[in-house]
Amino acid sequence: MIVEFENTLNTPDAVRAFLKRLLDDALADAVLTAFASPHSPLPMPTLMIDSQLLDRAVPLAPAAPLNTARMAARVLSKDIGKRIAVVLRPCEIRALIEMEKLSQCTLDPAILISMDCFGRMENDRYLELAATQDDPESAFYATPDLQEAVCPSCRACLRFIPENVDVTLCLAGQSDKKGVTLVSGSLKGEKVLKKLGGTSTDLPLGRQADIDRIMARRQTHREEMTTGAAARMADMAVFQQTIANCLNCYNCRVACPVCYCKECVFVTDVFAHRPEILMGRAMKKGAVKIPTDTTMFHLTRMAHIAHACVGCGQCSSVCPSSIPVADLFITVSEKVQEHYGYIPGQDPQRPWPFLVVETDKQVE
Amino acid sequence: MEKWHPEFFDRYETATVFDLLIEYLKSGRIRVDKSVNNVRAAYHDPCNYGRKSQELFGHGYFDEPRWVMDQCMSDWVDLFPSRGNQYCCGGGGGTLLTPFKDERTHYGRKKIEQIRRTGVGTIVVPCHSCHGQIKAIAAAYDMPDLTVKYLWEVVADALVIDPD
Amino acid sequence: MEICTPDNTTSSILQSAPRRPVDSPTPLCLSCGTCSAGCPITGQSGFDPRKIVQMVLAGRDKELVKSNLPWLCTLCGKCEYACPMGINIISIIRTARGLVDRDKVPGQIHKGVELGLKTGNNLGLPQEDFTFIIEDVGEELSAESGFEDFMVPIDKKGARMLHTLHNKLVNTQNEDLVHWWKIFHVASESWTIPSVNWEGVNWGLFSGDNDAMKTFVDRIAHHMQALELSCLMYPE
Amino acid sequence: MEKTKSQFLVLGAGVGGICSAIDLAETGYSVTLVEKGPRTGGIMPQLDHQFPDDHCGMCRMLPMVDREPGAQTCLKRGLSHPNIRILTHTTLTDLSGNPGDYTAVLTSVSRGVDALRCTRCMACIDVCPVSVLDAFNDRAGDRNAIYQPFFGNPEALPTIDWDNCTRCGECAQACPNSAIDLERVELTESVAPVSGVIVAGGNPLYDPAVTDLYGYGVLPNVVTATAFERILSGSGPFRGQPVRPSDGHPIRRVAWIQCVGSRNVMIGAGHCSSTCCMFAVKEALLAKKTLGSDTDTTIFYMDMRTYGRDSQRYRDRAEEESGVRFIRCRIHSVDPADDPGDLKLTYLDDLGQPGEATFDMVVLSTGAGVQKELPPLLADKTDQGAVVTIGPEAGLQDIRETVLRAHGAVSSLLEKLNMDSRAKTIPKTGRAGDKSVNRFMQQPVIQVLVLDNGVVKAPQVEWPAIEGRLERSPGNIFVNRLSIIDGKDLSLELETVLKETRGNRLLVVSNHIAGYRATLTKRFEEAGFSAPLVEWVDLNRNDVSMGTETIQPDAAMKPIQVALMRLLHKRPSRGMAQVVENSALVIGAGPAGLSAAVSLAEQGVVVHLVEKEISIGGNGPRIQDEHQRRPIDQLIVRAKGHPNISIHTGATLGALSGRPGHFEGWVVKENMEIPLSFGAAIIATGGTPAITEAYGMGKHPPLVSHFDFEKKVLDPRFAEDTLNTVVMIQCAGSREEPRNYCSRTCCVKALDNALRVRQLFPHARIVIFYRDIMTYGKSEELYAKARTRRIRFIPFNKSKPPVVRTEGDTVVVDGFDPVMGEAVHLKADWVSLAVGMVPKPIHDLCRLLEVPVTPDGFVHEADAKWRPVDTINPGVFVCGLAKGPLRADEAVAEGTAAALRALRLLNRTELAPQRHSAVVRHAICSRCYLCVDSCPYGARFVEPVLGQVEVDPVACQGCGTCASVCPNSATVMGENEDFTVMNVIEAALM
Amino acid sequence: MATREPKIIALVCNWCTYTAADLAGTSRLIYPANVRMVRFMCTGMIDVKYIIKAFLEGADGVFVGGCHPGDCHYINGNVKAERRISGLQVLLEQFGIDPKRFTLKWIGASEGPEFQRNMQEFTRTIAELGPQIESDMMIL
Repeated sequence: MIVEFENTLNTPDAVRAFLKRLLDDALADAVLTAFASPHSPLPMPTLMIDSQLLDRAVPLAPAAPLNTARMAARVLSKDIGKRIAVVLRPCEIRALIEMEKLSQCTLDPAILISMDCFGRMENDRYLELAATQDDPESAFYATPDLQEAVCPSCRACLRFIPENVDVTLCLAGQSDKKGVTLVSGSLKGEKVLKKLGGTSTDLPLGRQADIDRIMARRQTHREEMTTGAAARMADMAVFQQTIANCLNCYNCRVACPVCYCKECVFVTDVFAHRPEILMGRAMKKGAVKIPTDTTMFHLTRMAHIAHACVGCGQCSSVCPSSIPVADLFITVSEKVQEHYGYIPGQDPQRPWPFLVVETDKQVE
Repeated sequence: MEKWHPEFFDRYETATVFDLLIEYLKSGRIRVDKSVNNVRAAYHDPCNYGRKSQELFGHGYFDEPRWVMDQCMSDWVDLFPSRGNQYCCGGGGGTLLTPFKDERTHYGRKKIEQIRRTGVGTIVVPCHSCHGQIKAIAAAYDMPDLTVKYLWEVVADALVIDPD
Repeated sequence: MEICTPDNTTSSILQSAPRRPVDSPTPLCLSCGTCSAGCPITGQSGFDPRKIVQMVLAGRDKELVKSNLPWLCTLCGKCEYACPMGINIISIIRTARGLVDRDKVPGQIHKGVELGLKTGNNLGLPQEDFTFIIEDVGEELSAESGFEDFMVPIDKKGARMLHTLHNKLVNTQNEDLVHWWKIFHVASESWTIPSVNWEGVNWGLFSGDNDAMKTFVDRIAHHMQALELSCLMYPE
Repeated sequence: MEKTKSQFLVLGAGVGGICSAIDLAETGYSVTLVEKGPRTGGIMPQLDHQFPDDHCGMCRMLPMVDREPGAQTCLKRGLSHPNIRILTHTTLTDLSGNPGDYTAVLTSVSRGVDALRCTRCMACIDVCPVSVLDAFNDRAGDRNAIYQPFFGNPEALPTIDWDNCTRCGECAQACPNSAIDLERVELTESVAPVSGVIVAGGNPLYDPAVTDLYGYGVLPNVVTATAFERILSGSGPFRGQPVRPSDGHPIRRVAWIQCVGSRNVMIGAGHCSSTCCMFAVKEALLAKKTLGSDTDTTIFYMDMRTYGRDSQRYRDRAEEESGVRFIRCRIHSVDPADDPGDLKLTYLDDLGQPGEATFDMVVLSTGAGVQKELPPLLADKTDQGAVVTIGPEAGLQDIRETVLRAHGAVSSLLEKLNMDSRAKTIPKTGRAGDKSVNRFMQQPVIQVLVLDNGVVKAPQVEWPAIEGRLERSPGNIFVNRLSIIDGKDLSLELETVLKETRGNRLLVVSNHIAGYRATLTKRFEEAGFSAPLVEWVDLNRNDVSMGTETIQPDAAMKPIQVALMRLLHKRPSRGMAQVVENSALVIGAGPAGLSAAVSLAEQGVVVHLVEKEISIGGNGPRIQDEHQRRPIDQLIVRAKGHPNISIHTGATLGALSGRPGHFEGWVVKENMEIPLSFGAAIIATGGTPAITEAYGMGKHPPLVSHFDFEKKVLDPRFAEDTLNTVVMIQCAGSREEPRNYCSRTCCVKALDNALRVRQLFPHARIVIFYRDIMTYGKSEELYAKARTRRIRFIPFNKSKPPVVRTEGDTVVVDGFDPVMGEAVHLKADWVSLAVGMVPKPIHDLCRLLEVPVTPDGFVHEADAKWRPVDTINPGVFVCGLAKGPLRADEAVAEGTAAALRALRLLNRTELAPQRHSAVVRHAICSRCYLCVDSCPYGARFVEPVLGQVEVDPVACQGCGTCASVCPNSATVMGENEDFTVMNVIEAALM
Repeated sequence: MATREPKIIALVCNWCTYTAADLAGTSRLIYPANVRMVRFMCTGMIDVKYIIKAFLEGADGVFVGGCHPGDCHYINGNVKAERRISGLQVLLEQFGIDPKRFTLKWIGASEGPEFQRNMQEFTRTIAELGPQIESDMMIL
């Protein structure tokens, strides 16, 4: 079902109106979306029940200091009988779907809402924007140049149209930047749209052309990125250089929405080497850098989740040493995902690829 | 004989061709020179002396003819299969006297195959039916050069005749 | 014990065919096919030992006796040799041959038997012709060096050994008569050939004619007695 | 008699012997396993592949818990169990005394090689001039008169074959350590008290050399089935590159001749050998796999006896998917073909037409040979109940049957001796004694024992260099060097070191340790170093020394470092021991269930016997043959009167929780819920006749199932009617999809029925249409009997079954008799259909018990061959029709077997967690449950309140799949924790 | 450094490949000495970390040997390992580690000669590829 909503308001307001209606009409018990607090313009994921507060929600703000999927997973870690509308970027939706496969959350109570995504800016860039613009959401949305200022992984993202969501907020192709076209992607979403009482319509006219245009640009960016990244890990020696400044802070893995471990193995006793082991290594090599296992960490993390990487780029954004972790990750995971024929977030029913055992190879 | 004249065996001695040949050879009543029979030959067990004798009388004449062969042939081989599982020449059981020539010839292919596999030019038999049948099938299967000899014939051929 | 057959009739062949001397139970054919697999003429003109056994077991004697099947067999016994159940296949076939009307016995077998019964040899060769042939071949042999004093001992009373002859040697393959004669001569054996009833082949065996077989055997016994011989050389 | 010292003698170390020895050992008794030959394993080490999964799997017979890597691995290499003493080259020469207290005299023949001096350099074998046909390869290869009888065991000793040894002395001369003694010595020892004896003598195979039909021994390309498997084997005479023995040509065409030495009254073998059909199918598939899928494989058979539950599908797959040819004709003899080495077979095809085919090799499916008589020594005592034989009366058995019989023999032996099942020594493999536990708990201090073995041909090592490096290694390491040769000079010094050491872990490093290991292990145990606290480095091992004479310190240090790393990380087992309830739940009170219940109850186990029906006995009371029914009637009486058995009829299992050793659940009976707790459960839910519509069953009154027909025949009124023709059709609705299995009982029932009809109606026409008559084993005699009683047997193929139609009121059966080559049309008074058996519906029950079900609805056992009554749930066992079709007497036997397996669990008072089982570290577990899904044993479950992953330490087999899917090592494997392994890898790459 | 002997580590399962190695040993089928064997209960327990670790510790080749599919002592640990390892192969290739350096083979307990063959072949392959770039500071 396709509904044109509040075509008199400008788009961000129309979206806010939509979210409000969800609460007001009791279509959802809560809304999880980006919210700019009075203390900072930087939006933070916020669970909202009071519809009035939604005025300060910035669901379309081109910023995401956190991958909201992880936060959403907390709210959705079990079904407590409340319907929660979560507004996420497509990459976050994908991550959330992967999370559900890992029993980290249940999507039964969730109404998944996502939008055609033009990317997010790095935090400092967004703060700059917010400092100069009253309505950074609308400004970003209306200014193609600003859309080029998003972070590298967003610029290289090819999956910016939502998949597996209940409601899509169509932003691409809306030339007048008024209102928002809502598209249901499930029965659940259709029910919501019906209750909103809108009339069924068509997709915005220029949408496909807009998507194609963005896609073409991003493909160029992506090629550049993967070529560059591949050169940075062409062999182990080069790779060592690439990650030479890594501090083993593990921020990348904390920021990663699919790195779901409660505690990373690299901070457990597995890598808390006893002095005799460290001494032994030092004896063997003549010297040993501490913290140890830096290469080990990056390779292992890739081995663990490359097949599930959604390409959100948070890992790069949080790296204090400016290592292009996401570039590397996106490049490697492209190959691994191709190998397994596995696309994260695409099919909620599909288990993690290495768990699949072909039945003909089992004992009868 | 056993059936109709059980007393016969008390009154008379009996001897098979093998018994006789072996008796003559072992006792020295005849002497043989095996170099006379200097072609490579094979020995064929007739059903009656071999398998069927084994079945009816508990003794098949397998070793006896082979002993005789050893005495008077310089080079001879066994067919395969041999002895108890030997193939019939195809002329036994009176079939030589029936009009079923085609069947008989067809039967004989097994014997021919056996002989061909050994590569011999002479086949030695101690049976008239086998002698006749093997000659017939040798002709039918394009082996005109195959010599068929009686066992006693090769003995007779190798006989050492004292000048006096 | 009455042997019943699967199709509710009894088989006289099965009842009269002698059992094999080996310890075989009542005809227990699993129709496994060993006999037929081993028989060189299986499939020729419908021949199939297993089928013959099964026909008899089914009491279908007449069908068997009427057919050519019993006469295609060489009675070689290879089938029995491997039969895991010890079926008396050869006896069954011979018995079936014996049930054929004598005038329907194919080929020369029965004629030979009749001639043999009448004339003492299966060729029906008169006695004069026989002695002529034998003596003639004997004379030829005496021309060879070492055999100068050779003579065929016909009806020699008191000799040690009776030597009967296969009719084909007398008939067409005279040259093969001499092998034994040579051996006897060199071995200085005392032997003889009867002038009558010299036939060495008992075709009664082939035709399934037990009465004829007995007559032939009787004649041998008679020779032994009449010629005061002490040793029978089994026909070749 | 002091029960804790009960020991048993097992004679014969083939599959049956090993299995019963392990059963006894795991039930807590000590066992002396006596084998006349040079090695254990019977025929199994010769075979690499078993139906139905085409793999060996013999190791699955080993206890699934308590394993030390290296201690127990491949049973082909030999058996090692702390409760089992193995004596090869040994025979029982006397047995005196009474049941429960025998004295046995054992006589062993020396091997001619000193175990301590021999360095396994095999120089002796190289120089031996004698060459004999190798029995291990079933004459398909040669070996010397001194040889290594064990398969791939680097520590196994060469042995002199006294029968073939010429005493030429070459070997003794070649031996650098004078380890060879050419005098054959017999040693006698007496063993007492022996509680009981199990005789597992095995079955000799028929020797085809006694017949000239197949040319065996003359034509080199004619081999036995065993030899053919050796030819295909990587450890066989061609080392996995099989070629035709006569000329080394590739093997492209292979034929199997079935029933060689079986089903042949002429050689006194009226029986069917039961195993050869499946063996041949398996070999044909193996040949395709090894030699190429286009290999021509043809099996010549009489009846393809695929009577096992999975056999028919296996055969069909072989035929339909792999293209194995099946020809129903017994082969007369093997002839050479025109090309040298080729072999020709003539046969009749399914239509009775003659055929001829040429092969590269002919394989003889040799069956059972003449069974050895039990020596009078033992035969005298079988009546006393304490000398039990493993089913020689049944003839040759496949693995599954042998294993079942072994379980059954042990069960009946224990039952007869009335052993109190809980008074025994619990096996203590790898389980730490008190002192060991303490040592485990301490910071690792490593005592290195360098055992410098002075024998020649052991690798020479520069010990001081190694010692120096060890001492410089980080960590607390102490090194002592002891010189050993012939075991001398070892005792005192070793004692001192072990007594005075500050070490709490031992590392043994030697240049030659084989032969000493057992003695040393015992000494270490006594000094408080249990097996897990000790690591061994034998520098004489091939993979270390690589055959070199001198080992450089660098090379030697690699394995030493690895062992050190492993020792540093040794940890005690974690988790609490769990109490085991000495009680069992038996579900189903048919023949199998009753048998299991009675057997358990007799051994002191409290049994809850739950039966859905209102009376017990299952199909038992419906068995018409009194002789077959009597044992089941007796079981009913015994079960009803047994103080240890409580019977719940009209009841089902309602719910279940808990784990092996302690389950809780309730039984639902007339809306009542009776709570129960028990240590193990046995599924014996049985089966029922199948319903089929095949041949128009149900449409015409004269068309009845053979069960109904049996009832009619036994009805006295039946004889009063007139009867002309009875037609029986076998495999109605079975042995084809969807019910593609043989029900095993129908052929015998048809034959019984036919013979009964024959008795009543001497002139009736009785015709049986069959696909394959499945009279395996001794029941073949029944078939033979029927064949002599004027019963006509007509074979048909699945694709061309007989047709049943009506002509007015009469039923007519049309078929084709390929033997006679003619069509048959039979007006039948009765048509009896062999409808087969199906299991009772068990899906719900199996879900409760966490046990998988086969597509046909049978319970899936843990391993079809090696663990036939176990399920993958270690607390649940299965027997009888629930698992697959079988006869009532077989069900009773399976019941006893299942009881024994349950007893192995119930016999323990508690279950200690295994050192190798997985442990979850809840604090860091993210609860993604990937481990739960990936556990092949269902040993993990989610605790419902907190959502924590719990491991059932009994069900867990220590495979580590869970640990490898866990990204953050929240689940860890006993000693194979990630840091251990990674440090070991690091050490290995030094 | 370039001419050093290749370092090869074989991670093998206790039940099949290790037994095959022993069989090769007792059959005196010599395989190259630079193979170091580490035994596991099952290939199913081989964690990706172990393989990464091996390469980082300077292994030039990593050989994983397990039971044939269907023959796993633990039902299907081997095929699960295969699935996991195949992905790792792709991953490591991105870092210049030739997939040929990292192989998984099924070697049954009775396949001593097969074990020897595999070891020889693998060693040859690794020798042809030359040493993997090694850094003393690899543990970085």
